[in-house]
Amino acid sequence: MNGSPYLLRENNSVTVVMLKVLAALIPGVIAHVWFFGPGIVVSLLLCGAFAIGFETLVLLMRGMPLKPFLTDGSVLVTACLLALALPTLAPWWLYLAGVFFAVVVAKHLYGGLGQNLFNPAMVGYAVLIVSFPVTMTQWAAPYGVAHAIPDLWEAFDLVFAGAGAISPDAYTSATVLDTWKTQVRLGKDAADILGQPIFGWAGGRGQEIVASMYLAGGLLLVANRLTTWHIPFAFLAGIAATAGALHLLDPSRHADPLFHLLSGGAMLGAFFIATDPVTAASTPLGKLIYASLAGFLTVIIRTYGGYPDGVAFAILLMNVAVPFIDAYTQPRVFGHKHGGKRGQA
Amino acid sequence: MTRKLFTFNGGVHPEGHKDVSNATPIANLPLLPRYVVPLRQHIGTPARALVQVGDTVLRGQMIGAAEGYVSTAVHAPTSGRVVALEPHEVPHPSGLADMCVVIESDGLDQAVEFQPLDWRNLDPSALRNRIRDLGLAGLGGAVFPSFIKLNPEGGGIDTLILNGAECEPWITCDDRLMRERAAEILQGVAVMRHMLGAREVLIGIEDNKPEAIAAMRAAAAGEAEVIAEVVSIRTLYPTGGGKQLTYILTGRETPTGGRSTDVGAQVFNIGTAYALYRAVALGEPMLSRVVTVTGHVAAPGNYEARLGTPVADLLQAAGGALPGSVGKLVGGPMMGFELENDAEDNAAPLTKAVNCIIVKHPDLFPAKPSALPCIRCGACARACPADLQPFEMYWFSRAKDFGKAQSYDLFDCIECGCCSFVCPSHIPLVDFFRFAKSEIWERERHKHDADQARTRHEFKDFRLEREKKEKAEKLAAKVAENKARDAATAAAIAGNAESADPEAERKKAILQAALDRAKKAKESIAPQNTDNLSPAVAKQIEEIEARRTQADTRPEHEEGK
Amino acid sequence: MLSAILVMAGIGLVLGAILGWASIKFRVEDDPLVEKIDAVLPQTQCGQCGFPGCKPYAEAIARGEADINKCPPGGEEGVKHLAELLGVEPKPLGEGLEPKPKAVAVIDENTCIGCTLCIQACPVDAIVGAAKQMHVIVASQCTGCELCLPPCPVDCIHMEVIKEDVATWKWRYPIHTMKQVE
Amino acid sequence: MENYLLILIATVFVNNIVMSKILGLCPFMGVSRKLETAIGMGAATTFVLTLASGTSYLIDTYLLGHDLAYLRTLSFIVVIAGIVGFTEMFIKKTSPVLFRVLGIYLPLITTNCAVLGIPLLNVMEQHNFMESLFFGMGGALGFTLVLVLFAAMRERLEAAEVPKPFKGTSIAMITAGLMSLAFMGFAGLIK
Repeated sequence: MNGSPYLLRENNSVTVVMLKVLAALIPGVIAHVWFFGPGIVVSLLLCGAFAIGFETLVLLMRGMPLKPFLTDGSVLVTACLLALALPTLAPWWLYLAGVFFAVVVAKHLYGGLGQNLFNPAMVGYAVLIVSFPVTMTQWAAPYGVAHAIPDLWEAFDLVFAGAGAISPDAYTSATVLDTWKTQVRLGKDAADILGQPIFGWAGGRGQEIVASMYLAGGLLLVANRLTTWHIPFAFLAGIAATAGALHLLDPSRHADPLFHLLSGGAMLGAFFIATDPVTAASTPLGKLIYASLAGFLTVIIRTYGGYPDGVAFAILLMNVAVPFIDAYTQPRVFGHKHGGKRGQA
Repeated sequence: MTRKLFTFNGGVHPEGHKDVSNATPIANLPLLPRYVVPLRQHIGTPARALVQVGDTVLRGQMIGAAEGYVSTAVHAPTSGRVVALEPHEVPHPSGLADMCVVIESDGLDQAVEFQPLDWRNLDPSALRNRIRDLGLAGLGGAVFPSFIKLNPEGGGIDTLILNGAECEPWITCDDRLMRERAAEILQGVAVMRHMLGAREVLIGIEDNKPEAIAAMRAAAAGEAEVIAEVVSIRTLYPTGGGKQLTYILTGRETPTGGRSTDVGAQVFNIGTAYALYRAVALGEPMLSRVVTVTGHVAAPGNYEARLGTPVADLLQAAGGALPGSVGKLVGGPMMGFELENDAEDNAAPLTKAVNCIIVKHPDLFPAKPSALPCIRCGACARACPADLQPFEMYWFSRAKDFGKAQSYDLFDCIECGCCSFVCPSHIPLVDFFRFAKSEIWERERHKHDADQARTRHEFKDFRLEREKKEKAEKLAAKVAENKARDAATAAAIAGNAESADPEAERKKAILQAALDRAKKAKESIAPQNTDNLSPAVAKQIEEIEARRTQADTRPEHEEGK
Repeated sequence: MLSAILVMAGIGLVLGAILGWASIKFRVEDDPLVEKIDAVLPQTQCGQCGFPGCKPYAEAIARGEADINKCPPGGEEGVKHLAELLGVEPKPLGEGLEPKPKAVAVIDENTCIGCTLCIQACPVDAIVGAAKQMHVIVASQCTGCELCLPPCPVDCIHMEVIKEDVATWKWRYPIHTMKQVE
Repeated sequence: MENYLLILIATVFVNNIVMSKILGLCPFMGVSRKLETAIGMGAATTFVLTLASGTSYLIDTYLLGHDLAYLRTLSFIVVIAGIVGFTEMFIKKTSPVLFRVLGIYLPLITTNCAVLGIPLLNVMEQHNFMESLFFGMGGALGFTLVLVLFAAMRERLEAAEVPKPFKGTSIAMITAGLMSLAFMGFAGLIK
């Protein structure tokens, strides 16, 4: 039996939504290639292929139809976000392990699309950084800092055959967040640290432009109503406010807010990861609480924690809190006096 | 146009398709040979049939009377003979049959005499009862008996709202009615205002119907008695929802579980006002309504048809369904339902609730793509005019966790379909909510039944206990009596020295006493009132007795085999 | 050694005193669990659970003597409710206890001999009639427990499944292309 | 004052008793089916743990000392059992509903390893009386925090289309593991 309505909005499907999200990532990817070489293309392709492979495998094992779930595009979004969050030019098994935890553990053990509680890409990332901290901190260095930038074929070679004779030092470096943290703890002066070439003008050489491109793509998403403004705004505001407060307290030990906004995964997280509707808070107030706390935690973990970037852990931590936040921030229903708590039978 | 209007959250803009059917005037249907009048055409208890098979009826004759409070009457659409009183196919999402009176027309179309009502001077309660007996029910689709809504309930209603929004796509029956019969509608409004004692009259019409707005404004200007303001409201589905329209026009939110009268407003459909005019000014019961027949038909338009007209005849009037059509919708595409029976000769009748028939075609209504899981994108929540979180309600309805679904205010859902319309996963959200609601209602019925059963069971236990006690007391009395007698017997036996076994003697005596008592009891149970019966009754009793003996003996025969 | 014993005894004494005081101060009368369980049971009084009615079954559950999956009229739904109420895992209905569609008993007027045996058997007094008068079952009060079937000497009572009509009709679980939750 | 605040932050987030020390898993898995119950359990545990931390400190310092240190575990268990018994009666009186939903887990606070673990950790880390109290309270608040968040997650999880082999406790364990992974983000925050 099929009830009303018998009309559907046109050009509206999960696939369309996911493809638009992927399209919004393109400027950032181009900037990445421009500054860091074609390594990112290799990781995107690898993650994409592994993700589709795992998705197909699990769907077959679960006896679910392949076509609707492979064409919904969600697994590609997960794969791309993971690829963009991981260092490029890392060994292939790193991507394989990351995608496995993202797609199989974080997504399909929970029942697949729409059922997961944790952001799959971030689970993949967190598992890797906890398990392979060294590999996960060797990032491709940008033009002008690196001694050599591998071209596409060299990049494939590095990923599959390993560095071999070339020392990784030739083409990798620590990220600016990592460098900043290490050197501040060594007691170096802030101005000296920021003077190094890798720091660029705000968020790290190349990184700052890539982040700006993510910002541009993200704003397009918001303009196209694929996500609401609440989460990106609150996430960035949370970062800016926390970083700003720390910077005001002690500028010699704490970088300015702009540095925090443009470095690491802040922009990618704000517009593409924290906004994953399945794992993010869903009520307007809940989104603001969820994202601003995630922004706050990002800066706290970056500043005081043991890991260089805090975006992934901050988002995972707030994923834990999402069902609770949602249950207590229900908007007022038409004709009711109060909003607030729902969901208790 | 200085009135401050309010906007509810959410809402959607489905394509209107109003121009398909709103260009031609309302047409009348010819007299048909056969009408099927369901006894349940309104919300509440179905009407009680007043006719039997074989009766002849006249047009406008009441054939079903209101039963209970929330109910209203139904009438014969033409003169003729009642040929059936049976469950018949009706327009209902279930496709189940319901009790209908089937009338075969005699072709004369003779009517009973209609008595116009002196509504200004009639006692309000008497007037309402007359309106009930004239069968008025809301024509917007909810078909709530109008006489109940016309009760001022102590005079708290200051605003009378006329719903001419007609926000559903495709439907144009109210549009045409307002264009063509604005003056009559306003006379009906005058009666409503008088009955409710409302201070203000607001007529809300969506701005995609400029002709109707103009016609109603012109009529309102000419109507000195009712100072009605015709308000043009922004086209946005579902402005025509009672709660939504009340909010748009007055800014008052109908409380959850309540009615608009709780905030001093009463909402009627334009068509109901017109029907009220017919009822009051002409004394005519609700015999017909305007219905839009549109979609994939030869001559889409609006038709004034008698209630009970089979759908097949309605389609016939509209030139018939064009080739390639698949299925028919009753009501609009957002809130209507599909007729189970897709046959060309669909005999389901037009009822007071049916405002539109849409013949579907795959080009007009593409098949729904298969659903994907919910990704919690929140599009439904942003589209919901009731500010609900449909994806949460769906999450728990799907898992049949109805308690939790209900805690997300499932029952504030008006089933407008906005959420399903915008869902990128194409989930039939409203179907899940209807499913959850009907499960919860059934559960409540079961709970009610269980509570009743518990009370009855407890009462039975109590009764048995009491009877046992009474019996015990009687027994105790008897035992005492017997003891006394035993003592006497014993004494007698003691006197008789030959008795070898006094104990056996005593038992025998007790047995004899018991037999005597049983005999006496049997006599007293025998029917006492057979003495002065009429021969007919006596014969009947004999027959029953004979039947019983037959039944009585049957199992024994069987056992004997 | 002695000090150890003294310390433990001291702790024990002090705690004992506090607990003793608390047990008087925070005394609670009997627990209302039976009522709560009884409220969940469907009250058919059919005895399929092996107890002579819903209340005795509720009492047995409350005492922990009966399992929660013995009530077919309540169905899986009822078991789930009980499990939730008692904070235990739900389980499937017991062996041979299949839920049946809801039905009411109907007496065949032609066969009934008016023996009143069914009236005595009916747990909710839903049968009216007197000795040697034809009996009638009040459908709205019948719980469908089938207890009146065995005592009838002429087998004139049968069960009729309640058909759904326009008023009691329910929307079905929507056809969903994805897998349904088990 | 700052010291106490750091203890609280450390025990609630960084060294969360469940997520980082993996203690108290029994009630964590058992009483997290419903949000309401989890909040009640959290409150009861907080009450018991704070009281137990203080009392056990006093007993350890003034009664046992060095000579009777071998009685530590034994006497702590006795004290905890006493406090739990008291709490049980208190809740039964004040909130029969909570008493019923907590069910077996209320007396089982006694065997909640977190409740014994924290007083023992107090002794090991040589906290003074106030520190012990805050350590106990922080640990309990951390327990309550993750229990409540976990319960909210499980309520949503209950209706998810989890593959059959992972339904119920298994997916709950996986979720707890992923929560623990997320809490690793706090590592190194406070030493």
